[in-house]
Amino acid sequence: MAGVVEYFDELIATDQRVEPRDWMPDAYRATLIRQIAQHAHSEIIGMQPEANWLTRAPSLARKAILLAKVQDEAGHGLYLYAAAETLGVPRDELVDALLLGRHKYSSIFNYPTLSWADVGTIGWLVDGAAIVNQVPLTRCSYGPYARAMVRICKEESFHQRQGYDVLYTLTRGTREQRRMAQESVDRWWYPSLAMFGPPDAASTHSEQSMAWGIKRHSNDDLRQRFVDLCVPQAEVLGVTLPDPDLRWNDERGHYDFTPPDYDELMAVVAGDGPANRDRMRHRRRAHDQHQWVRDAAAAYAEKNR
Amino acid sequence: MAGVVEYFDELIATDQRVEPRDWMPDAYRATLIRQIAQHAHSEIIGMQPEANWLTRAPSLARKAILLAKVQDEAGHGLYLYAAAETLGVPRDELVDALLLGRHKYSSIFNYPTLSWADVGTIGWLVDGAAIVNQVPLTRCSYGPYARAMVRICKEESFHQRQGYDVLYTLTRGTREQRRMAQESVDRWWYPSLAMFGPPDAASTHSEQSMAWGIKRHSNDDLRQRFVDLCVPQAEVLGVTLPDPDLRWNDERGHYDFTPPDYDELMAVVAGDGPANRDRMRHRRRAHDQHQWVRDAAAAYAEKNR
Amino acid sequence: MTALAIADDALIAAQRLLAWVSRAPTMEEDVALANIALDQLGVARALLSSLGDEDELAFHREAHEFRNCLLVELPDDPGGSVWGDFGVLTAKLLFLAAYQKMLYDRLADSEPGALGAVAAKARKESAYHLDHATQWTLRLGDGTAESHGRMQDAVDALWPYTHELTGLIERADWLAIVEPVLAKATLARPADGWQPTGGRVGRHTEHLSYLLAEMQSTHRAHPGATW
Amino acid sequence: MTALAIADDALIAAQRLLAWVSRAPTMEEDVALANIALDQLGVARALLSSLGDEDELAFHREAHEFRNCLLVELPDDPGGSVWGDFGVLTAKLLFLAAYQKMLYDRLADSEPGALGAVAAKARKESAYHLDHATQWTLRLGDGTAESHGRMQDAVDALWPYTHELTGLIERADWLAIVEPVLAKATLARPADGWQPTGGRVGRHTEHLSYLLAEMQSTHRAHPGATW
Repeated sequence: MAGVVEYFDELIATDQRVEPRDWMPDAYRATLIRQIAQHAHSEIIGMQPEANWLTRAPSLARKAILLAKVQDEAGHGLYLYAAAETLGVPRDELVDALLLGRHKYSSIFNYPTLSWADVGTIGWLVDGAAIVNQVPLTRCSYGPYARAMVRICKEESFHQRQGYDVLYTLTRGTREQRRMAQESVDRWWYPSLAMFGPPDAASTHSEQSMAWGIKRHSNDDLRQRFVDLCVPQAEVLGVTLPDPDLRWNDERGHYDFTPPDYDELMAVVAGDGPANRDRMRHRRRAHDQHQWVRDAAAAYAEKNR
Repeated sequence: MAGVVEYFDELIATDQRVEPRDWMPDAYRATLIRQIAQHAHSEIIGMQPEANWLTRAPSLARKAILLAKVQDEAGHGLYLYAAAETLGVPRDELVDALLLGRHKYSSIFNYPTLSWADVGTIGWLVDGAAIVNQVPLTRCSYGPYARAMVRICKEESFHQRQGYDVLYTLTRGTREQRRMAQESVDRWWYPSLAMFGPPDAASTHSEQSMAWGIKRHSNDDLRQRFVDLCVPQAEVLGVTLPDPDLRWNDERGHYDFTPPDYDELMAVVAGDGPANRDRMRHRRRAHDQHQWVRDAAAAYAEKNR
Repeated sequence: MTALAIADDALIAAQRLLAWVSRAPTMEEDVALANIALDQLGVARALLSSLGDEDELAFHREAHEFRNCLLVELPDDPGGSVWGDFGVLTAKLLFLAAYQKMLYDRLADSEPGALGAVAAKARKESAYHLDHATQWTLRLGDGTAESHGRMQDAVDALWPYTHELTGLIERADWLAIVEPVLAKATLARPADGWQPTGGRVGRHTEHLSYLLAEMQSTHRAHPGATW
Repeated sequence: MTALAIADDALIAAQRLLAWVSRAPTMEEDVALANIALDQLGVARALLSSLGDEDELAFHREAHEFRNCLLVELPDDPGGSVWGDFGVLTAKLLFLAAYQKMLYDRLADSEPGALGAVAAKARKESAYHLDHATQWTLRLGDGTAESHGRMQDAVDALWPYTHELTGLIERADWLAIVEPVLAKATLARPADGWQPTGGRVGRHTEHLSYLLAEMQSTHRAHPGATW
């Protein structure tokens, strides 16, 4: 036993990858399961806000791009559940934990998509924030998760450019398209900042995750990195980020900005965002009303073994 | 018994009204029940094709007019079921006969409404044909039916003018509105002619109904009357009735016209019109899925007697 | 509380209600719901006409320009089918009519001009709507076990959205109408928790834009046409 | 059989299919249905582009200008909800894919130019769609009693609309693909009776205009805009 513990510690200390066959501390395993599952759930729930505009995309080209993107999200969910399964929990159990409300998913998906511009803004800001959060995870100490993140980050970065392109087209469009783009950015800016979680001072779990090489940067550091990336992009787009106190701080070498309303974040996490109930009802309905289909597939497979 | 039979014969012979309290032959009663119920069913099923445009009416004024019209149809259904009930059959039984397919309704409602112009055309042609069919029924020998028809014909004639007005506005509108009006009239003309039933030579039931003062004119006479009414109206509207052989016959003092395709009529009556299945599924669903509501109302009424 | 918000409440409520016509639990209810929809449509038209061209306002605004409360835009079936749940319909109508009745009473007594005149007529109509919804709430709440459960589910699901029904109206006054109805119907009065808002500033649910896409489709397909 | 009809079949089929994404019975099926929808959309775009401006054709025609067969426009749920019945989806896809596969095979071999090139690519995709639909038909038809019943209902309800799937294709050839699948799935092959048509001449069901109102809403709300 001593050997495996030392081997694990050695892997962590030398920034190598822990693999499914390796011994790992129970808390490390539990932390990873929680985090990977939450990430998988987010991909699956995250299909909904964008799928909301699939039937109404304003051009066939954009419809195809959006469809491929939502499909990628389902694919990411599948990789991530597979990564979580390497830790010994079957997907069904994880899905049940989501449906029963025992697991969370990213709170950003509890905001509604109210215009076509939201498809652009989600790509630009939400996928942008996800990438900032996730790129460090490509070096996560758990091998299967790190490898899944390499592929996912590549695709997310593609989605982010597509979203930016949607907004870019809108901001060069008619007066009403420009209004739509700005109004969308106004709604999504603070929820996107909130994607990095509570401020470091209030963040639980972080220290141990850092030590284990699961987390690499603090919430506030990542949030700052995101703001610094967005400001020049917003300038090129020609949209105003809805923060009157957003300005360059020469001393810090970063932009100063107003942090998101963490009380709002906590309310959304707790279930009281604008769309929590809709998202969960949708997911449960997709699952529940197709029990007969899954039963049929199982019965057929059984007959034809 | 001889007295009541003579009284009945006397009423018929002198064109007076038979009332619910009066003795009447079983066949007279059965014929009336069938006819009044079919008429009631037609009002109820007839809500569907027009209700199909309620959510999409192109102006609020037209939306309100259409809504009031569809409401009137429900009202007509209720009067007519009440008239049928005076003959001793409760409404529930009649409704069941409709839902189980034992009773028919007017085949005209088995055609779909494919454009807003159909709301106009149904008013003009379908309600127009209904009025030609029904005005003689205001003198029907059965009192409750005759009185219901007085009220219904008054409202139908109002609906007919509204439909004509919808088309009149379209034919004075944009090129696309004019096309829409013409295309709609093209689709509804022959089905409207078919509303008068099979040609006299092939019509069953007619002779006895005539003798009893239930029916006053032959199918072909009424059809001719309808055509004679429509032709000048179509000219004012500026739509072409889709019959190359339609022309004035000086000798007959009527318009010659191509009769409808009675094979098609028979197919639609038999269940194979474009929308028979949709109409019946809609009606059954409205009924079946609200059983719980009717049960609740009954249970509450029972508790609060 | 602007005239536009009052008009939009009525317009969107009418649009949801009229989707029931030909689908109601009884034929009498087809007539009644058409009637209530006509009343709502009448208020919407009168107020929109006082603000501009009624059709321009109804058919050429985007979702973010509508000022209706969220309650009226919610589907009667959460699955988005036109085949709604009659319990949801009833609970929405009860909550809305109680609010509209009080609002119109107040406006009829205080507002000169178009708004006051519309309200004076509409208060009577709302009293009928409230009575109709009350009767159904009692029947469903105190009917069968199934209807009780369905009605309670509807009340629970919609309750959060009633917090937006304020403005000129005090919630306490609204509760004074609604709570006794729920009690008499043997329904539990839900706890106050989540209080979604946004309708009055044009921040709606995802449902409104679908409703508008359908409602506006014929009008918009024919730019510049007269109907 | 015009290129426009082929394009419209694919476009309307894609529009129905993509409404399933995020609602499928399994996550794998979300991926698969998105894939099939993307294939259909790809064919539609390639053909519409060969006929004119793809967006002009997709977003500015009225229902009567569409030439798709009735089968593809039918809702996956007869109640009009976006929450469809998976049996209906499966039967529609089986019937359509069998037809499209044969059609594309034939066009790939006979047509020069855009149509032939599109068909050469699409025949492989259709083969996959057909296989996918076949697998589900077997699972549902020969799965549980419930799934068998639902699948049979779907097959029965849709069968009349398959008579319109002709033109370049002989029905006997289509039957030669479909009948063995039904048989293997223990499903009864419905009798041929009612044979609704009209799609190819623009005479559709009442369902198409609703589908188009939604599909075209964003595009039409912004005349002259670029996306």
